[in-house]
Amino acid sequence: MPILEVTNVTKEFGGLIANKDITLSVEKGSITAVIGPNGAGKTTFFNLVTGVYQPTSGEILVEGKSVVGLKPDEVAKRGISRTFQNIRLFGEMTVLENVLVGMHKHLKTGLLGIILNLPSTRNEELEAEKEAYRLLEYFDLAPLLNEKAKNLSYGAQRKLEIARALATKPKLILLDEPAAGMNPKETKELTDIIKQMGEEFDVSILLIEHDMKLVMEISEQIYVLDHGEKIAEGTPNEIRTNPKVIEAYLGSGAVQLGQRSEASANTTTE
Amino acid sequence: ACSSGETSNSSEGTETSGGKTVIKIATQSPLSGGSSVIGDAIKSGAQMKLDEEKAKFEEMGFVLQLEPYDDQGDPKKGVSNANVIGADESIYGVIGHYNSGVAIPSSEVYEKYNLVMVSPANTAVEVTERGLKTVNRIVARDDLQGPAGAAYAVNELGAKKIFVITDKTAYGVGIADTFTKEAKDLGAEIVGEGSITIGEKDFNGVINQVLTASPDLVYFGGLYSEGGILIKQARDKGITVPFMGGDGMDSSGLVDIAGDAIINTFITSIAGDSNATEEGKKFVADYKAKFNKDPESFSVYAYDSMGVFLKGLEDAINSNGGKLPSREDVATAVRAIENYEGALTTVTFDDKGDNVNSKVFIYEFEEASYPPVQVGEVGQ
Amino acid sequence: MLQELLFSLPQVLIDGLALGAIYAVVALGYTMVYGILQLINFAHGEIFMTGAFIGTGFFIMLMGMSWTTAIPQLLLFIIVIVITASFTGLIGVGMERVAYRPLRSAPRLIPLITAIGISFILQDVIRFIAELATGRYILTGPSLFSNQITINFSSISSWFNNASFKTSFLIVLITAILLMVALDYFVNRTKWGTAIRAVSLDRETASLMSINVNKVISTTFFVGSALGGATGVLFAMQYGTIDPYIGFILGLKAFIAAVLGGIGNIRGAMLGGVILGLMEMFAAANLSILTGGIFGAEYKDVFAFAILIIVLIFRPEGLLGKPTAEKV
Amino acid sequence: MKEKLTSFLQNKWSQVILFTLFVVITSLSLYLSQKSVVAFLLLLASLLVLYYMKLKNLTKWIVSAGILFILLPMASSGGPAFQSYMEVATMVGIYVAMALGLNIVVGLAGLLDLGFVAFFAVGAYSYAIFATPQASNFMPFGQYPLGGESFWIFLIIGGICAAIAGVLIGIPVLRVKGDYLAIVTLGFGEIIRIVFNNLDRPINFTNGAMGISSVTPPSIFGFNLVFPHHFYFVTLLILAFTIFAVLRFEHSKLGRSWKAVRENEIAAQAMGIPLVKTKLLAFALGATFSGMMGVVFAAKQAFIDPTSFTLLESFTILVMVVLGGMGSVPGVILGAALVTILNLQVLTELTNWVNQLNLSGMITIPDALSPAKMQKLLFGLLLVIFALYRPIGLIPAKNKKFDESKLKSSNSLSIDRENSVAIDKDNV
Amino acid sequence: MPILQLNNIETYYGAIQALKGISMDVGKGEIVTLIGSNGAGKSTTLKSISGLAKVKNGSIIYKDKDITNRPPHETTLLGLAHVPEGRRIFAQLTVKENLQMGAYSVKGKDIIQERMETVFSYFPRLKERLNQKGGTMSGGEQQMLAIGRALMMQPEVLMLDEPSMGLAPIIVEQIFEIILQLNSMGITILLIEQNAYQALSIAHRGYVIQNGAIVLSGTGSELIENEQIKEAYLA
Ligand SMILES: Nc1ncnc2c1ncn2[C@@H]1O[C@H](COP(=O)(O)OP(=O)(O)OP(=O)(O)O)[C@@H](O)[C@H]1O
Ligand SMILES: Nc1ncnc2c1ncn2[C@@H]1O[C@H](COP(=O)(O)OP(=O)(O)OP(=O)(O)O)[C@@H](O)[C@H]1O
Ligand SMILES: CC(C)C[C@H](N)C(=O)O
Ligand SMILES: [Mg+2]
Ligand SMILES: [Mg+2]
Repeated sequence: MPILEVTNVTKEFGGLIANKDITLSVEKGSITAVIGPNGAGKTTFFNLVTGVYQPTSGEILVEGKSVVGLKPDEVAKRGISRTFQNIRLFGEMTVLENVLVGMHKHLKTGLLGIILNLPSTRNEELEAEKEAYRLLEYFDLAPLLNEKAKNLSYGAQRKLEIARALATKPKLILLDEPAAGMNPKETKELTDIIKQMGEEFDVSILLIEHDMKLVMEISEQIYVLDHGEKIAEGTPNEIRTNPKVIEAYLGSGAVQLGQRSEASANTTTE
Repeated sequence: ACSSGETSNSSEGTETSGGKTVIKIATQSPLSGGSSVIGDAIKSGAQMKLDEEKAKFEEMGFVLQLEPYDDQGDPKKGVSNANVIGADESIYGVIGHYNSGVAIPSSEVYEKYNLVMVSPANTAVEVTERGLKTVNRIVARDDLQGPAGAAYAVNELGAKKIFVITDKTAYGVGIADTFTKEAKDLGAEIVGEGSITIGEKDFNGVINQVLTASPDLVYFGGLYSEGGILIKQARDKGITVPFMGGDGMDSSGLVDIAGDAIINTFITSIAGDSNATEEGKKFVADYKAKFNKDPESFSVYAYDSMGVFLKGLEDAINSNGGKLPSREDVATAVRAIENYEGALTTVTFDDKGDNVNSKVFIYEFEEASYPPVQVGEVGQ
Repeated sequence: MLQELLFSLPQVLIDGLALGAIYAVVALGYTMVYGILQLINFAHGEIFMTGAFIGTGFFIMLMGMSWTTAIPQLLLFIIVIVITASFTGLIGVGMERVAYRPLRSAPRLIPLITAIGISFILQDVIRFIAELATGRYILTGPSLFSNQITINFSSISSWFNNASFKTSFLIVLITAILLMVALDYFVNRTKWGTAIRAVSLDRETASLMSINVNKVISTTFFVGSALGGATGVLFAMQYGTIDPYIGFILGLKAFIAAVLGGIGNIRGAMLGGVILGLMEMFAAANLSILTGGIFGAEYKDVFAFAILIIVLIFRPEGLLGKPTAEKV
Repeated sequence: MKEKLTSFLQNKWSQVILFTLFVVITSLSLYLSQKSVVAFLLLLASLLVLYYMKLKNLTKWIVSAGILFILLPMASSGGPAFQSYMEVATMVGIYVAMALGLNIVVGLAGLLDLGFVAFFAVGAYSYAIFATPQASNFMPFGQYPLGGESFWIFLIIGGICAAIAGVLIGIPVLRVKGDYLAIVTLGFGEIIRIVFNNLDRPINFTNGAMGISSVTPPSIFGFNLVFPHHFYFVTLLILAFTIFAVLRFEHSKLGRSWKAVRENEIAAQAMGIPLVKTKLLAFALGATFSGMMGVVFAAKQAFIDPTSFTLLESFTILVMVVLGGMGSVPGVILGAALVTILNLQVLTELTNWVNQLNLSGMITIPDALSPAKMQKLLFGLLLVIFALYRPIGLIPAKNKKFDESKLKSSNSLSIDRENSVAIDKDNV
Repeated sequence: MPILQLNNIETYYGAIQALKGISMDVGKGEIVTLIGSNGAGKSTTLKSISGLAKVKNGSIIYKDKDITNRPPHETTLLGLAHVPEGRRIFAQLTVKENLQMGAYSVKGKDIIQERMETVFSYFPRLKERLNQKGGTMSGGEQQMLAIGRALMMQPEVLMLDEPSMGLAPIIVEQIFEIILQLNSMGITILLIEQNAYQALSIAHRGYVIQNGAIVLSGTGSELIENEQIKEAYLA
């Protein structure tokens, strides 16, 4: 059974149809990518899956159970976690605390335990801290554990968001443009981390990314959206050569000057 | 730091000055905020009496000192001050407060410290009704004042339909209740009850209620600052029937605010006309000379309250063989006072601490000037 | 019951409108400052109060001079309101300079503290001045425009009672409307208005668009405070008596009006002010009739707050406010 | 020379010696010169000094407990000003606890609450109504007033009532955000006050504007607590509990979820934190401390009426929190103590002193400028100066520092990757 | 004769020194690119020029005028447009209003309309979404809007901070073409890019920043061939 199964999902904003009749699924343990031009509806799709928006119509199943109508925190409890295109860290909190927040739903302590500072609470807390630290080590962020998140460099912030999302121990993690703002070298490092992460944490990965090098290298399955609609799906090799995708999204790759007007005319019709 | 300059002798808990024992008397009244004019007047009246008696006590070996406190018209502040006052063992009495709402909780504290209080202005029934042995007042109570107003309104002014407005404060509600009760007993109908909010300036809402009810007298339980505006706005709306209020309206400010609209307004007050007696006239002249301003109606009551207290203190000292008495003794001596002749009042306390000779005066504003004309007087 | 309600309705509407107009213009000042700095300028009520005192002071002064008797009252009024507005406008600018600008990058609530501090200072300073000058601080100005006008509603239908008002009511209403229309034009139709909105959204980027951020903020404070001061004059004229503490409650009500309409929204502030004034007046006059005497006029603020809360629960961004769309 | 001095001051033992000296001198001078407010304030200030010293936290706690429970009452007990010191200290305690409660709501959860005093009122009324004959107006069974022993139960009941009020007020939180929330809470605060002011009709619950007087004093083992120093100890105990609890919250799962909601609601939700529940909990817990102190307040005053619960009061508590440093427990304690002492003692003493000078004719001040009337002005000025001088708060909030060495564990997920870029799967 | 010249700029954020003496120059009509890893100080350099960050030491000369520490609203009037990192769209303003803000200092409705049409010719998507709130646009759309907004000023020097971030490959191509086109119309370009390869391939010259200091400079093709750069940035 796929971890995520989306059937005929549509989302309208006023008159604008941001997602139209989208059907896709993510297999357990896979790395799947969603690509498409800017404004195609990729982030909107993530928002629908995570409960930030409710679909106008359609069904979203996580491990066979519907998550439509659930609030974001309830969706998170079903084992879905995400990062944000425009980074949303808890800026005033430290790096380690950010990860600890991710563990929130796994901490059992109640109010009384906290007030009385019961040994079980203290233990749980220490264990959580250790685990959070291990996550930071994994992302090379350990030395920064006591820094305020907002003081981190861009790349570090992106990694911290992933670490925080992993801290919720998700079954499926959604990454929205994890490599944006990174230089090619940093992107390469990240590519490796993501690739390895799936097995390490036993998590399926669904990602949005414009860096084709990264996408093509790690995805097993790719879905392409354009104008809210799914225009293609397949393996990297299938997508790379799909003329529809080339026209709408990839471009010729090695376009020379002078072809600009033609290319833009192609992509912006309709 | 502020008082550390004073010589102190902590082992006996009393302060001395030039070999003589210092006796302090506190005043508590609103020195800031909305009623600070009267609060000041209370302080000044008390101060004047104290200064006059200083020499006498000096001979007896005691130095009198005034400690004015600002209760801000706020119960919390009053209680907090009261604790400070109570704890200062060189303080032997309190003159105050202005607002019953402050006097009631503060006096609970004085009682703990056996510290006697003489009130120059508090009219709420509850002030002396709680059986506290340290609480006394020289003015009349609302259950005299309210009914006196009601009797005048119904009998003299012929009011059959009365509209009652309160400012929803302890004082305003208290006096309006006693008025209402008596007015009903006398056969008048209460055609409406309304309220206003302190600090606001637009009372048209309640005035519209009055318009609808078309009474033949409007009673307001509250203070002059709201009362003045209320009357003015009501007159603007064409309400010409008489207005009536209590001692809270007894202030020159009422006329300043209402202007000509004040005509045909009646107030009951527990404060008499200071100029009515020879002593009173002298008081007014002295007060003017000393403070360079006219006394308010309550100045003389503060003056007399201080007088009553000092009389009690003197009695207590005498019966203690010229030595410093205890606070309990002073409280007992004050309560025991009979027929003290002040500048305006004659004071004899009953067992609750109420002055059996207290009176309520009824005034009418026939023109836009203060003081109004006295049209009646009611004793117990 | 309905009969009584209708009977007083014309008068209630007129009184509510007068109060509402005042709330509305004060609310505008709140909304403008909030709109640009996201700052609840609690001192705005005190600016209003200062305006009332300056205006009354001028009236008293001018009325005392013999030559002014020759000038029509309306002209006098215009002179006073313009002078007062410029004064309070400058006070507003100074306030921003001293107490808010240094705190632009401070945590959001810190300016709230200086605002409260400034309120206290203004209250006491005005009280000093008034008390030193006149011996008391409850001031009653000369009565202007106090001709009574009665509208014969009862001739329309015997359901209604006649309603009356003073000429000053008309002046308040007309001035308020003029101020609101002018401001609405200023904010919605001029480039300044868009600049104000741009500055409020992102100061840094606005400055990259050649917008002089400090100037825009100062201007906003000037206009907002001038409006507040002008309303103070209107208030003093309409209600006659003022004291240094009128700003607090009225300012608060105006703030509530601004929120009701959708804070940061100019038209919302106007609408909120008028609605609040009408609601309050209606509640004060009719609550006890409606509830058979159980709840009296003393619950008018409860009524107003309850309506506000209900509105906010169903329209969290206020009546005219637009939901802030946040892209996730 | 200067360096030596600094290093001397940095040294732990020299700090301890200086501190002890300081405490001894101030206590002695307080004991000997009973009316010296300065000594009293300095002794209190020693707690602040203690906070900055290089000592173990536990040591600090024990020392400050010693100063507050033993030294301060002892040193001030010798003379006539004893009760007034205790009164001020009690009020400080009450406000500190309230400010700490509000700090949960505003500082940690980031919800601007302008009607916080309502919870204080709820606590105060819950005790006052039942500790006077007032309750017999509507309670068909039971005998009122309840005895002073009931006070202890009411500490809990008052807290619970306030918490319930907190939840009720918090429900609109579900919908309203930011400054809209501020106005909604302000509205609720005013509604509660107005209702208390008018609930003498149709059934007399609260005695309306007249207030409730002669509240039964608390008693313990038959001993009545009436004087400020009795309440001082009661307050101190509750305060100790409050501080303890608040500190626990701050660095627990709960505190983190509040902060996360404050920082970014959407991300917090994505981490599985339910917004509504988290916010309501902040309201309820914050209210609880306030409600408990309300009970103490009602008992201490022996009288309450709605004028003690005005909007201005809510503002004052907010000022304490913001001035002290939002989200910072030591900051809020300092802020609350400072504002309370300023209002109740320093400004009052200053006024009294100038008054005395005025009375004795040493100086003459025109009536309009009389010092009593200057209090608000001074307070306002101080607020502005403080805010401009320390916009981050007196003691700004600090994040918990984690000790890296304690967190490092042997079975680390990854190898030391300091120099290598790619992750080597085999090593994991 | 450079149009823009930086002499030993030092810039601090509080106590942190972000720039440790940056010297560089941009010739009129050039495309100059700044490359460097995260946190190197690229954005700070642009901020120092436009006046968003306060320069502590050093001077900035623009067209023979010393513009060091001039406030941004003045530098932009002089013809320096800065498209900040992370787009910084006015979220609550519509696309149209955003563009109008770009032409804030421009008088005349016609001129504004004319420039807007020019912008639309580069980014037709903006025309389609004229009345949509800037904040609800997709990331790429916002980037277009940010560049369009700066073009409304018709600047002499256009400073772009990571314009390709978050854009679809095809749009990235377009953006680079637009940059070239703008340049060919005489606009001087100062460009920050993570995608060093692409940036260097269109740039006349480039500077490499590391830890707040310039460590390398040269023509675009020189730098592309440089081994160090290949290793550090081109992966
Ligand atoms: N809350 C909203 N209200 C109105 N329109 C919206 C909203 N959110 C998104 N849109 C619109 O929906 C479309 C899809 O946006 P979305 O953010 O999903 O694009 P995207 O595929 O993530 O693009 P990018 O790669 O640029 O991030 C866009 O045209 C956008 O303007
Ligand atoms: N507002 C700020 N406050 C404090 N430090 C800052 C601030 N902005 C930037 N810094 C610091 O200054 C240094 C330079 O930052 P800058 O933003 O210029 O880097 P950059 O080269 O643009 O990096 P990136 O590629 O991530 O955009 C970094 O160490 C950063 O942490
Ligand atoms: C407030 C004043 C009018 C005093 C009033 N007699 C009282 O006892 O409260
Ligand atoms: Mg997106
Ligand atoms: Mg940058």
